[in-house]
Amino acid sequence: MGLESYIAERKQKKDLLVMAHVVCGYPSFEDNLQELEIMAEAGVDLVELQFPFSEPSADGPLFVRANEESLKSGTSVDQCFEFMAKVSARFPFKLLMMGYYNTVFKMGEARFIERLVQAGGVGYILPDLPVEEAGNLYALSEQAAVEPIILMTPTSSHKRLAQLGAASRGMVYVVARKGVTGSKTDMGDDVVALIERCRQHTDVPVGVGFGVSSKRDMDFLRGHADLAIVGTAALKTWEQSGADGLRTFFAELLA
Amino acid sequence: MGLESYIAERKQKKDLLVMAHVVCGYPSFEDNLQELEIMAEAGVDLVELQFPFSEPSADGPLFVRANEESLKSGTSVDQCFEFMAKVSARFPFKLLMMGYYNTVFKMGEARFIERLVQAGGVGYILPDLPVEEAGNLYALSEQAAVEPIILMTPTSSHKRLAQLGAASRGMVYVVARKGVTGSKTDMGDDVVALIERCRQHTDVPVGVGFGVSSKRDMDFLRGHADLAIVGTAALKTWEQSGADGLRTFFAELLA
Amino acid sequence: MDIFDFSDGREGYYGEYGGVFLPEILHATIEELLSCFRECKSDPKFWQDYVALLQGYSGRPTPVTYLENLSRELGGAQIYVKREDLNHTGSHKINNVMGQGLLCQRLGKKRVIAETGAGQHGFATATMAAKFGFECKIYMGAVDVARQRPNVFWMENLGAEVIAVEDGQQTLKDAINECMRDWVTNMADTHYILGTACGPHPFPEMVSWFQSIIGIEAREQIVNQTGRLPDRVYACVGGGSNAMGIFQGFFDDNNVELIGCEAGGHGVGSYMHAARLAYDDASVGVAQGFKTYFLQNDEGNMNKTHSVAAGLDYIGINPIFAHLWEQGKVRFEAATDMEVKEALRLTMRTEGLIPALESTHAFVTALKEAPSMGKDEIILINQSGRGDKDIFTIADALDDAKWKSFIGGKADQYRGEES
Amino acid sequence: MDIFDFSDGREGYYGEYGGVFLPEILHATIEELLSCFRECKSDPKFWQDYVALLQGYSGRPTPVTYLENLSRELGGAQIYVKREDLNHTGSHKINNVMGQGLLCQRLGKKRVIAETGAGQHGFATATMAAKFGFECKIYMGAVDVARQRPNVFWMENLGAEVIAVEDGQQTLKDAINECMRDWVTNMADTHYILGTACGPHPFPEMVSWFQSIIGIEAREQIVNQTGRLPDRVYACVGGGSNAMGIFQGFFDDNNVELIGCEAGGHGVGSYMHAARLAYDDASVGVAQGFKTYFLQNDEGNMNKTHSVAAGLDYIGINPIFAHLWEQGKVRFEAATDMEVKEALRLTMRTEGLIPALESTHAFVTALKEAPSMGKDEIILINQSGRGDKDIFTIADALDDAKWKSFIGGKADQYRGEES
Ligand SMILES: Cc1ncc(COP(=O)(O)O)c(C=O)c1O
Ligand SMILES: Cc1ncc(COP(=O)(O)O)c(C=O)c1O
Repeated sequence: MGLESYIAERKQKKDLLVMAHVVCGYPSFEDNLQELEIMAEAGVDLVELQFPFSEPSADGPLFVRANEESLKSGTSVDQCFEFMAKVSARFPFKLLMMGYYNTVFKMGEARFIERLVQAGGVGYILPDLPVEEAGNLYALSEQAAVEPIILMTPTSSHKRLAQLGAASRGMVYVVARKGVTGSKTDMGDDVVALIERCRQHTDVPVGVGFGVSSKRDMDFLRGHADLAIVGTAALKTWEQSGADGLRTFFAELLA
Repeated sequence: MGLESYIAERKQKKDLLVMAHVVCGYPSFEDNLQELEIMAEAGVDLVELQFPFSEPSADGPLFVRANEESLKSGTSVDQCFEFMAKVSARFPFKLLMMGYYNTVFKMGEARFIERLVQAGGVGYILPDLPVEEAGNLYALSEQAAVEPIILMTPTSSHKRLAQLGAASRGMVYVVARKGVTGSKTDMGDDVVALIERCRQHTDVPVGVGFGVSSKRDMDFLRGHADLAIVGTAALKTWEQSGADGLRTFFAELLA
Repeated sequence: MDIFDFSDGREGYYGEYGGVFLPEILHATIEELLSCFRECKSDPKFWQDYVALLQGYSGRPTPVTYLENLSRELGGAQIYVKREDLNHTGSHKINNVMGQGLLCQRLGKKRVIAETGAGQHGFATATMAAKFGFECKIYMGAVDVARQRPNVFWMENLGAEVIAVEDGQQTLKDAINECMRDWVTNMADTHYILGTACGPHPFPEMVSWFQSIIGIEAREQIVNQTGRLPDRVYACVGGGSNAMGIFQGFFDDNNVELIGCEAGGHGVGSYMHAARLAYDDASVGVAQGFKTYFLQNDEGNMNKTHSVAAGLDYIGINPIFAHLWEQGKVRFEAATDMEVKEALRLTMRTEGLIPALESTHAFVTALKEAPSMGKDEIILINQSGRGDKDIFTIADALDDAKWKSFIGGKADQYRGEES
Repeated sequence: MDIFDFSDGREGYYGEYGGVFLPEILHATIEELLSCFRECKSDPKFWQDYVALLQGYSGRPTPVTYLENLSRELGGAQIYVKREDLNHTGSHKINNVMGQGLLCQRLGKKRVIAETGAGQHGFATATMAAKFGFECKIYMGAVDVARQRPNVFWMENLGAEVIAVEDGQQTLKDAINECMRDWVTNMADTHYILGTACGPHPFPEMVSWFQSIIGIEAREQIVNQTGRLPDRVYACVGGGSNAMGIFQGFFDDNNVELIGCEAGGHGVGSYMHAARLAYDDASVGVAQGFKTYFLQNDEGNMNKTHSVAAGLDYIGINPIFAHLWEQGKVRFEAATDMEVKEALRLTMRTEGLIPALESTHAFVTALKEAPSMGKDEIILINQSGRGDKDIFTIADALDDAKWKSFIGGKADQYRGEES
């Protein structure tokens, strides 16, 4: 089942899905498994598995450190795919690969798609790969029925949104504000207007991310977005208060 | 009695006179007195009393330090003149003021000559006052019957020696070698030739200085020069071996 | 040859290198920058203003100096040096920075950010910001902050805020990442003054354009002084801006050989260097906004690099050079730290010049090749900067005992003041 | 006005100041120097060679920069700066040194000696010696060696021997004495490269002549840029060489006021300064080979002087200025250490310029006077050097905590290496 229909199916049961995020190998793959367990229990719908990269220039401080630490402890791309395979076999939610384009480029785009499919991933998010550069990869993806998740942003012009919308498949990722991951976003009229603007240019489901961290944000997004994307807030919770904390965090978020 | 006739008179008894040197107030005026006592005993004929100056640029390291220390301990021009008066009253040798022109300039040339005469000095050596700049001072000196001691050097041309010779009175000071006071001079044919060259341009007695430090130097100069001028060697001896050393030094020198 | 004519190829691409690989959020900013840059580039008045600014403020044109002594001692080619070290702030970096300052004014932005490695680009940017009245933040790897403190001191005193970047290797590439993070947040009022001919399009083209003033001057000067073109032109290559600057003067002269000199660090096989093309350790990748040869592992994560010269210690080569190298238009060589120390010593004593450690890499290669060239052949070296800024590094490198005891004394004095 | 026309007066005298007061042994050397200098001065080819050398090696002409921001902020006169800081080695000192290098070649001498205070003159001399292939010894007061270590480091690395002079106040004047002592010994093969327009004739004239290139350029530049002559020209005055250099461009322009800026140190009445003419503490004397105003006591011994700028910390004023001041042709003002720190901070932040502490004295006075002048009036400041060399002094003066902890860390590193 493709991503779009998966989302449609899940949305029949609840009005706002949740996509969560894990940096592979940080603090360790065992920790990752625990986190994912909690997410699954809480009913998370989608998870991005971030493949660590040495130059995570679109990430905020917490993820930067997570990327760095993970690489330092020896995390390899092989391990990430293995982990993805294991996770997709074990949990109900769907998986996206998240990372930087160099990881894909170095292994070769065709091989990447092949391995992604083998590991059970349904798509990928590559924040530093603009649509102009993605022609070949998108073509390969289409053949393999995995989805490239396109990002739409507050600075995108109508013209640009049209272009992005035309290429979008599976879902789009609406970046709620300028900046990198990790700081709080003031959810307000701006965000609603942005989502509306994006919807004018695409028919696929809309996820909203960057700074989503509380039940309040969820309530705010409900009715506007199809998915809420939760990244840093979960990792921060895990670091500060471990498994129990994370359990509470998702329980409250999804309450 | 003027300097020239004094030298002539002394030369009747010995063929090479000795001029010694003391830096006023270094190490102290008491030490100076002791040194002079020893010089007098040994039969020194002339003494330069150096008035300390803050910029003794024609002096070597030992005298530089002596100038500096003397000033540091508060030596004033008044004290130097007082000391000169006391010394000239007490000892048989004649006295020359030695120093830098600024000392003279600041008190006024006329006043300087007046005070020099009052203190019993018979002349002065101002190494940084060239003859071109000395017209007025020389005129005043002539009126007061004190002698400006002119320096002749190995680098002086014939023309220059003629000019210096024409201005010379009392005695000339032949600088045996290039450099500042304080290092050894190789007494040899060069020095003899220099003295000869100088004598062609003046009739006044010839003293030879810069590096004269031993009986050997004295023996070498005998027959060529009228005076041997001993500076640094004596001060060095005083510093290293005190009164006894100095007594031996002069005894050997004048033996 | 116009490498910046993209009408046949893809905009911003040099062969298969270059491009724009940035977060979508910067798309509009880059478009705005590109169109403003296109406007400037096609406006002769802009270039005139730019040249006038550099003449009045930075002392351009910088001269070409004949190294009579070294030429004689080596007994081969006649050696000439383009003196970018005489620029205000001490290197060629000021050219690019002043140009981008003018452009930033046109963009109507009031704040600038910049990464810096050796600190020269940060120093130049802080200076430009003071002159133009921009707010200024400089990102610098913590390791570089430590080894280039004098430049940090001046940046701060010029009114810039200097941020020591503690991520990654804490050097230039990490400072660039940090700049990107600032930029994706503040692009509305902020222009990113990239310091070298790297990064996403249009930076390689734009920085090269501003730096082309070096080559325009140098070609005319060397022809005036010697009556002919040089046989070889040498420049050090960090990101490649000073080299692009001087090489552009000679791209259409087929008999002029162009040699880029990279940081050989501890040498071939040491993996402690920053030689992307001269050695065999780099491969093509995409990072920091563009595609080129990077020193990276098989999975695309960047390797640790090293050079005695902080300004050459960069993981990627500029995309234009990646292309020109493959085309055989530019030769690449590397100079090791050891060779750099020797050449610096020689140049100081023989000619009274103190090239920056970066620039000394070009001297190494030139001095190595000069002896086997003919006496009627001509070499031109780009002295991209002066070595004053490197006093701590050079004193360390030359193991200067008096310097060390001076520093010890100073430290004691400061500690005394505290207590 | 030709102040160097001695046909009416005495050779080497400016009013009652100047002359030659040296040991007889140097008479021939000075004669030889004088006649060689007269030859050079009357040989148009010599001047051409000199200018060409400075253009090729030192980047002359240096520009005149308009300080738009400061002019606007102060709201008075329009402020322009002559940029001697852009010279090779970072100050105007290189002009004189290169000229004397050419002259030394003509004299056929193979060894040079020089005194230095701030170290700029020593740095320039060591550089020139490297370029000309002369043996080189630099005398520097021990106190100055301590406070200007970076310059000492470069001098040594350029191949010069640096002697720390431990006599007297261990500053500039003592270094001059020590040079004299060397010179009276080694004059046969040695030329003394005096660093400023002081000392015995022909040094004041000779150094002024070489430095006149500043004023020749500046006059033409300011007229080109503004269409008229400046109303006031400011220069700092240590020995007076940079000031003589720029002022000579305007001696014949009666409406241009010339202002010499001395080191006010701790201020009037502090006796911790080096203001010979601006304050009332100096009197006429004869020392260091010439007659002028010195800071001395009643008996003619020199007083202790002080300035935050080592290069201004000199006991005597050049004899030409002593005369021109009495004639009312040059006005003298002093800037205190405190004022210098403030003006430096302001100039860095507002214009991106880092004047040497010496040069900043001229900025102080100019910035003080500019606000009360008309917007249509023009000020020209001579920026004699750049402040890079002063990093230790400036960091101390500004009490920079990060700098101090950096130095502490460096010291620990060095101590660690030893053990
Ligand atoms: C003096 C100098 N030269 C060269 C470089 C290297 O940069 P690029 O290759 O862009 O000229 C730097 C970088 O900081 C530098 O400071
Ligand atoms: C930068 C600078 N300016 C000025 C001076 C003062 O010298 P002068 O008065 O001869 O120009 C010095 C002396 O070292 C200096 O280094």
